[in-house]
Amino acid sequence: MRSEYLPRLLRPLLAVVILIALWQLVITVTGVPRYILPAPLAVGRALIAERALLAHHAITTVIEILGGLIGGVLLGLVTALSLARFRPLRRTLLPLLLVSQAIPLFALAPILMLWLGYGLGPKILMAMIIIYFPVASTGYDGLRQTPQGWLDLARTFGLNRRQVLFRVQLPAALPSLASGLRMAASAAPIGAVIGEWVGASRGLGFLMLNANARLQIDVMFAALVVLVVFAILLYFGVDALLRLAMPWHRDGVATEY
Amino acid sequence: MRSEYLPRLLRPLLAVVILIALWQLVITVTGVPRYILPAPLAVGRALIAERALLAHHAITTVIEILGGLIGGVLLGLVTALSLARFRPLRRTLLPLLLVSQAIPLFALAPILMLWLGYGLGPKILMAMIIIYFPVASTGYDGLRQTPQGWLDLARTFGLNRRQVLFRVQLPAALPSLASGLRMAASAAPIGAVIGEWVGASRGLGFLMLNANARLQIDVMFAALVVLVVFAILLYFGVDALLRLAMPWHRDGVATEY
Amino acid sequence: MTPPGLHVRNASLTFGQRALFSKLECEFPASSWTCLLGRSGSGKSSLLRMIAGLHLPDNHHLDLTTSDGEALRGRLAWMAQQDLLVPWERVLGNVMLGARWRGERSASAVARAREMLALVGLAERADAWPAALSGGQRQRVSLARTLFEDASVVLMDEPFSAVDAITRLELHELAYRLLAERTVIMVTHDPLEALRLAERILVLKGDPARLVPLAAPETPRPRALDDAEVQTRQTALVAELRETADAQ
Amino acid sequence: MTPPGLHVRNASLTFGQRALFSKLECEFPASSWTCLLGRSGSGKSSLLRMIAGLHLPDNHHLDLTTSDGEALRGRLAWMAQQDLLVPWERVLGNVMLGARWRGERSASAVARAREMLALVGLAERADAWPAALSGGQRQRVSLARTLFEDASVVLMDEPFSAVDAITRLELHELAYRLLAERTVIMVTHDPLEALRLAERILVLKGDPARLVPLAAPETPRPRALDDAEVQTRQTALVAELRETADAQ
Amino acid sequence: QAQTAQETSAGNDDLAPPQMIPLSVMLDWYVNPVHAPLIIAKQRGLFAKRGLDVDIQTPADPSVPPKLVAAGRIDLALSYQPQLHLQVDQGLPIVRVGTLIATPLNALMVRADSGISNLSQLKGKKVGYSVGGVEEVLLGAMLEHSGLSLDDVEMVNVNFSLTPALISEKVDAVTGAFRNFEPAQMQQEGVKGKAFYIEEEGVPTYDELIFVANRDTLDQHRDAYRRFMDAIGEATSWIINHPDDAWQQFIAYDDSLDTPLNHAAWESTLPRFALRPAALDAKRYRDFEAFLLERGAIKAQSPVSRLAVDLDNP
Ligand SMILES: Nc1ncnc2c1ncn2[C@@H]1O[C@H](COP(=O)(O)OP(=O)(O)OP(=O)(O)O)[C@@H](O)[C@H]1O
Ligand SMILES: Nc1ncnc2c1ncn2[C@@H]1O[C@H](COP(=O)(O)OP(=O)(O)OP(=O)(O)O)[C@@H](O)[C@H]1O
Ligand SMILES: [Mg+2]
Ligand SMILES: [Mg+2]
Repeated sequence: MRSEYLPRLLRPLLAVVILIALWQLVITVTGVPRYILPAPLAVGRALIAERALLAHHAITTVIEILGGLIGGVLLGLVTALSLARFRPLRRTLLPLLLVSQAIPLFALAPILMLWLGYGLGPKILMAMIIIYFPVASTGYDGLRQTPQGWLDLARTFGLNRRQVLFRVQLPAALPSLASGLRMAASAAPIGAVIGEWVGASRGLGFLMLNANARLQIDVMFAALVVLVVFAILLYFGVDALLRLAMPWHRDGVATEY
Repeated sequence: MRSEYLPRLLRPLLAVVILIALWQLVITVTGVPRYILPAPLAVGRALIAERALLAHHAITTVIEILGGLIGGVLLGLVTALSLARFRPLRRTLLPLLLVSQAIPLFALAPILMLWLGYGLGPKILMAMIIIYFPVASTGYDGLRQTPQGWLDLARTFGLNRRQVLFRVQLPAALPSLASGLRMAASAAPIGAVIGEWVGASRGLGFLMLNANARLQIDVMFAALVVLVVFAILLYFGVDALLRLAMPWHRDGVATEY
Repeated sequence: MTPPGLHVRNASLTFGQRALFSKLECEFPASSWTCLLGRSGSGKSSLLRMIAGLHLPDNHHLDLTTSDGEALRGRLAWMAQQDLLVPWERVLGNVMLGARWRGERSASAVARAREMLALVGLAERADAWPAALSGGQRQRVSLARTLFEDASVVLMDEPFSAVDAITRLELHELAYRLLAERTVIMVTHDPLEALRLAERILVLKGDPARLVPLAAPETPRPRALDDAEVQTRQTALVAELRETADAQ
Repeated sequence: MTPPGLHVRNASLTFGQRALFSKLECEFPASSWTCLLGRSGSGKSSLLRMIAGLHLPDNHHLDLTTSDGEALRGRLAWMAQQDLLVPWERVLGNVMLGARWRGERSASAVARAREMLALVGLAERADAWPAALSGGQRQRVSLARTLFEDASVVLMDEPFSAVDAITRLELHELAYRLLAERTVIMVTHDPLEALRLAERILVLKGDPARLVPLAAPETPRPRALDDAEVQTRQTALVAELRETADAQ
Repeated sequence: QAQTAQETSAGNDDLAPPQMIPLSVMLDWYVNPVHAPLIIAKQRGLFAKRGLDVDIQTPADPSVPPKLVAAGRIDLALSYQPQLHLQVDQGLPIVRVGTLIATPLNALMVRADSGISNLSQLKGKKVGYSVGGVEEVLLGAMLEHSGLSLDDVEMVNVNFSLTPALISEKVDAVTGAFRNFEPAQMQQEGVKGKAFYIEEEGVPTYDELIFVANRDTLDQHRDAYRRFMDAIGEATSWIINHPDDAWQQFIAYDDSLDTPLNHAAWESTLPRFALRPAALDAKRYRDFEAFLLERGAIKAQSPVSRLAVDLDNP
């Protein structure tokens, strides 16, 4: 905290600089041609030149990401809570969830598109499916590891199962759930983009496919940069929110050793 | 445990039955044409008729999955340990990791192919990239939440940072890491398949795309079924291994309430 | 709301091959204060958990009847051997945790929680996180939480083990005052503590263990430490405990 | 390996606005047994942590010199107020945790650990998981672990608080025997315990706190509970502690 | 195969085993009937006979093979003429060295029961396509030919699901359908389709499938490529002469090719193969380049010599 404030912001900047340097290095060393991996400068130019285009498509993608994130997190939470609440459900429902994860989206995509059309719906659904599992999985893992003492206490307090679930197990599962939420946040943009590949007329994923087909690789990478920035912002945004939601939670303690 | 043994195996079977019934129901109700979603029976027939073909391609995929799983888990662990060990690294490295997650693999595909060619390499790499993040992320989250008391104890025992990391923080992070490993296991098959989409001449992903391109949707779904079975087996296999690795860890406690 | 008496029958507990106790029977009269003593590991905490209706990992059985025939659930407060503070509530929230968790929201609850906190001497720490408390402070918050419940049957497992001698004496007075007329069962390791507070003393001893009743002083409670009767009985009690030790 | 004496200077601890103590100074002679008493929350555990060189979440400072000028690291054992058993090692593994974690693998270590476990009366539980122990048993494992370290400076934070009166007396003898000639600092809440074991008694009192030395009996240790000197000094010690209470 | 190897060595004077030249060729997409000449040439040992060791690879994304050629990773790739113009315009050092299919296969499909008999009826409709880079340009030209503009329709990327999207009526038309394949596919699903051939709707005609090679290393490989095209030519003739035998040899390459749909597509693909794969129709390239430039799809006009070469007339 204290006067570290500047370095805190500087480090991610440093990361960006390192990344760009690495990128340039790869190009210089391997001589990979620019239609496969454009130079950072070319991408920078495309970012500026095509900012209107990028913004136009980015708006769609942002809506899809946020929709998918909210939907996926809610659905994941509901699943985790149901699994924790209804024990007999577990062995039946869990394999079904795994199936939902193990099916490559591209196989589902045409089906979803045909049912839901080519609007925002299926893309949000795709993002949801991707986000859903880390949330459900870590949430469930967190919920079933509540220390027995608190459950005992809850019992003597006369709580019913529902109250135990929401007031005891859920807060106790927060640190574990947070892990899943952070992961979900960084996966959300990819979910939306995959949705767009399968059928869309707008969005960064669409733009990338299009630019790729037209060999405007600089534009494609510019879209990629925007996407990556979203993912990073989302990750740190969710991280910050989680810190707010868990003010008691000291972390990074281990590194104080 | 005890005499529940049978129901334990019956429940997942029930899940399969439910799944197939659901599948047939969807077809009957929505009348979705068979070139989009074939009937379970047709897929069953394809599974039997094409068993040699499926087995042929499945072997490749299994190798990719296992390679990706081992590589991804190792790399993820190394990342988590490095992040936990070298605090200043965190703000610099973490965004880089996120970048690795946020880049849609298809954008990287030509680059990888250019460097690694068409062999098993790039597919294993793809599976690794997919598996890597849940392991690194939950591992790191687990490592940085080691209860302070144990760290203090370790300090008075005269341990060095390395010993603390491996003997204290790592076992303490196991429950959290387990969460990530389970997730990684269920994602591994998808990783391999995505790798195969990037360019392959063997493997279930190749078979699926190929069958899809030829509208042999029943074969595609047969391959999908094989893939899903892998994912489920892998998940429960990893789960069983984790239980063995954490004999002290009572779980499902919450449900005893 | 007169507190019920409890009648425990057929209390049995087995871990693996080892029977800790079997077919214990005992009576806890309404509005009485019983102290339960015994060697470490003799099964005191387990017995308390069983009376509270809590789960144990292995074979256990207990028949409980209340003197008024009503169920115990909802009239019981249990203070565990560990403090069981939840890290996501501040100290005040932890004191009124029962009310919070049950979803009872009222200004009077907050006031009551503050009052309890003041009684255990932690009024100023109301807004601290539990992680910022010392061991004895945590135990006092846990005590405040148990008193806050205002239950008619109170089970306490070594409630004063982590506080200093003086605070302990003060808390004795406090507990006596607030729990007068309740049916109290308290596990303790300190014979003097038992002799200060108990109307009835039970010692869990033997293998498998039996409950041996011991005479408590008849003088009004809380008894002074230099109460003559306390002093004399102490020797008897220690002897009784020691005898267990030798038997084991 | 003669144990070093410790000299603490400029010990200061502040949490937020509140100075718990500042510029404390005190001496712990080589091979002496010092008991540290004080009200709950007065900072005993924190002072012990600081001497052990452990991190505290807020502003703190302490200058420590050893009588032999060598660093303390590697010659110190610390027993925390919580038992700090790790759930992934069985009881035996927890006793020899220091050796395990440092990677010292030897048959003699196992034998030693079993011996320590037997000394605290838990030989049969060697293969149990810590989760299957009672509170007092956990504390005894923690004590066994501390004794196993065989360190020349031993810091113990309420090491006997969770065990019954008889076991406590036995453990006093044990600790006295195994820690003879070591430099021991022990936090305790029990004035009698301090009077049984201490060569020097320090009371942490006041706000901000000072360390008040108190005369310990001169008789050989461990002193009997009915030792006349113990009895007389107890009154003085309790009075001293109580005085702090009123000041607070 | 052993026999052909013997033939080659017999033609050589010295007794050393023949120097086989390795050649890697990447298809545009998974193996299907349009690739018949390649497959048959391989099956019948026509490459080996000419001292070529051809390795056939398949990508999952048609935009990748030309890039790999440009990067020198593979020797030859199958691509499409319209894409070639864009790629050269973007500076990829690739050039057309042969033709596999010498007419457009691209068609705009509607359902026969949609009542659309004229492209002007597409006004306000949804048109599905699979991103390839030039769909908008081609569709724009076709629409303007019928008095509409791109703004009159809604274009939706349906990514390789052209037939399902059309059959299920999620879109009213699809462009980028292959006339030898999609109609058969629709037929198989019991839906009759109607195709509009794009060269009849205002788009200059072009070569659908072409072989591209790296321009910078062309001279080193010219001889091998020439032999390669020779083999393709021989295979094509043989296929046309013996369509049924050819089908048998084709499905023998990979069991999974033996499907009714492929068989139907096989029939309609036969007439489309270029009989003289190496021959270059320079006008097509000049005209299409001009067309793309006029429609703003490329930045500058490249001379035909940069786009395509006739291996036999350097
Ligand atoms: N992180 C923290 N932030 C603020 N105050 C703290 C923090 N940690 C400890 N304290 C306060 O510091 C004081 C000293 O704590 P410490 O644990 O040293 O007490 P103690 O003397 O060991 O008490 P006890 O006998 O109850 O164990 C307590 O009043 C406690 O509330
Ligand atoms: N899960 C378990 N498996 C096996 N044995 C157990 C388990 N839990 C507790 N025990 C044993 O049961 C006995 C009783 O435990 P309990 O906690 O009731 O003792 P206690 O009388 O409260 O002891 P203390 O005074 O030390 O708190 C102990 O010997 C303990 O080792
Ligand atoms: Mg107990
Ligand atoms: Mg303390």
